[in-house]
Amino acid sequence: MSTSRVVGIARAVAAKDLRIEWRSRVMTNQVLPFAAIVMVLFAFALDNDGILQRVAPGLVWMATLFTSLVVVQRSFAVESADSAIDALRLAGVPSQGVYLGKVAALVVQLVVFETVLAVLALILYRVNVDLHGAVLLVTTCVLGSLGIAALAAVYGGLSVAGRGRETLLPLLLLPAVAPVLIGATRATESAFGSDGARVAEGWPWVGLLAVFGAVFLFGGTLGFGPLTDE
Amino acid sequence: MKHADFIVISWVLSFVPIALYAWRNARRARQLDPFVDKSDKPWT
Amino acid sequence: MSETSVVDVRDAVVLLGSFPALAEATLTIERGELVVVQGANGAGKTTLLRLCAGLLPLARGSARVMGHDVGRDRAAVRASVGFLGHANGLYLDLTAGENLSFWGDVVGAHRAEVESAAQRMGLNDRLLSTQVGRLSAGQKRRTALAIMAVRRATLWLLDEPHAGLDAAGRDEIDALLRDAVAAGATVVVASHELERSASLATRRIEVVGGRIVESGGRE
Amino acid sequence: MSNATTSVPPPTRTAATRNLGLIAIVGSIILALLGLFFTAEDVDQGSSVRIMYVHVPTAWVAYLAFVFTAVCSAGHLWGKKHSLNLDRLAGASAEVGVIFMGVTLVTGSLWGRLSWGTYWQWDPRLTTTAFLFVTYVGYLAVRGLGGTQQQRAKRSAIVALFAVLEIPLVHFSVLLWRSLHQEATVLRPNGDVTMDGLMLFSLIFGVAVFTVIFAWLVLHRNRVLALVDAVELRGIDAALEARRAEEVPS
Repeated sequence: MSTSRVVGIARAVAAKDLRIEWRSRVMTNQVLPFAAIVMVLFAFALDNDGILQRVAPGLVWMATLFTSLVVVQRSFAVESADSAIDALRLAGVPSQGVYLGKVAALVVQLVVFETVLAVLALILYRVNVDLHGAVLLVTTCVLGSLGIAALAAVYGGLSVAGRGRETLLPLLLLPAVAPVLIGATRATESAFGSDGARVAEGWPWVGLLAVFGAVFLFGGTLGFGPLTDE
Repeated sequence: MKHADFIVISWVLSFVPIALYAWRNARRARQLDPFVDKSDKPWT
Repeated sequence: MSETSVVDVRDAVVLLGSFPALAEATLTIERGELVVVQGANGAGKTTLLRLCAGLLPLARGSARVMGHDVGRDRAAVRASVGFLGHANGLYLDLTAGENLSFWGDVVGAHRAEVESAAQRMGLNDRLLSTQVGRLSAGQKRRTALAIMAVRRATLWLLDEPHAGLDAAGRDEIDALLRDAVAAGATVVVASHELERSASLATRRIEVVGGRIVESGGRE
Repeated sequence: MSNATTSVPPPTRTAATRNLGLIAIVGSIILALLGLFFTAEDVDQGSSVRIMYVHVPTAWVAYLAFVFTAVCSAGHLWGKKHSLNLDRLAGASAEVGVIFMGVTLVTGSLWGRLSWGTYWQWDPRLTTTAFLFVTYVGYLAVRGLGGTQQQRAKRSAIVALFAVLEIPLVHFSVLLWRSLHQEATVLRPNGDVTMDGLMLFSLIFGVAVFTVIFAWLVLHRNRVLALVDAVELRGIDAALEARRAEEVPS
């Protein structure tokens, strides 16, 4: 089972997921507007630039975490509607490829979501980010999304396999991604320079995100197959 | 509430759940017993 | 029992929990046969199909599909077998064409192969560009069969493929299965509709109490 | 039926569990005497340190329980037989672990109330404990999913291994996070207590007692889970037996 085949399958699965998502527009028509409204309402509620700048990173990542639940739920609902994921397994398609494809599609959607939210935060809360900060921000978004997606795809797959109720995903995922929430928020604070944090302070947290992402991408690639197999 | 109350409550709350769990487990065992025979109980 | 037999099952015992769904079943199927498996519900029809699809572990006996052991080289068996249960395994948000090209990418088939499979299964352009969610049961079933063709499955295992189809739909499916056999596939259909199987099958077998009984057709 | 459930000894009892049970009870009494009366009060926080003798042992044994669950899960996954008994042991250990973790959180916050003045503080150890509690409640929820016993076993084993993988990451990130907040915690009740010989002995003795209790509970629970699985299989047999009788044309 050559790696090029797994990569090919992953690309096909990711493209399929993104095409379905693009066609149904759930992200752009429902999720993003909701997040934008929340950002605006926060500005009304807190009504103090200093606090807003401090809160913005936490808000971006809390919104991302809850959005990841919606995105993962949809991503696997599409698979189980007509037992498509079983068809893939019954056809002997390597589960590593399916898993990596699902993760890739999730990462793309989460990064898009975070980018919009971060830009909104920059504008609404008048946060200014220099080039170094921007690089840190992008790296944090990608690695943070990778960590969330790697775990979410495993636990999302679980809710398809058993007669699992949808309530299982948040219960399993949210505690486990606490390190991402902590790491990504701290790194984003450095990028935003909120509360005098300097950009350089953000990089150790990015290291934590990288370790988290690597560990669960590796664990997920091994665990996804047996977890969703009969 | 005085210090002593906190301490007593801590100790009581440490052992009561264990006892409850053990009792509930034993009750479940007795309920299941009529439906199984010796072969299902390798430990006896 | 020549070496070219597509399915070679000998004294197979398959347990569902502790119930022997298959109790020493023996069966061989040669390339190009169209076998209809009959038997009451729960007699073991579906279990036999799932065994040949590499989905169930063998408690005893042996089972080889396309020369691969269903237990040890399960992945090889599944790659060469197309199993179609009650669900079609399609993405309802995508069009039939997109479902086909997705499977084409997954198995690494060229665009031309995907198009020829679609034609063979009678999927015209209008149908190919329709969202699967809006297709009829018969059209969905045909799309699922087209995917089997795209996957170049050599052994087609179909569990009650006619379920939920009207008379016209059933005839279409039968025609497609004969095409598939003509194109070199071997087809096994589990069906409990007696008159249906008479015209379709080159061979009919029956599963009774977990054992296989030949019941007519080419011996 | 009701009187049967009280007087008759449970079918899961054997000589081993009886002895373990006795040791656990005697040990607990001795621990109580030690912890509540014989050991001296702490120089700083006075008598509230007596909570330590239950809080620290239950925390320790809960961690032990989750590691044991992970070991059994790995044994089930990579063992040749994929033994269901290992799966049940993993489940029983996780159940007891969750109870001990709950107790740890309660006694931890009571102790915190006395020495910090608040029921909760984002102390790295307490935070990780709370995280573990929720994670393993999730694990027990996964054990409740449907499917055959083998499916349940494989699924739970993988989630258990993921949970164990999460512990160091969460603990490390919480430590990093709390280290940013250098507020000098005047008093750290969880173990940073200067202990004389008897106090240290009592603490270790406490860990031993709760470990015995853990073993005793898991033994009983594992056997009950075995009975549950056996009854389930018998149920399937009976139903299918009836089905088969009616199909085969007599």
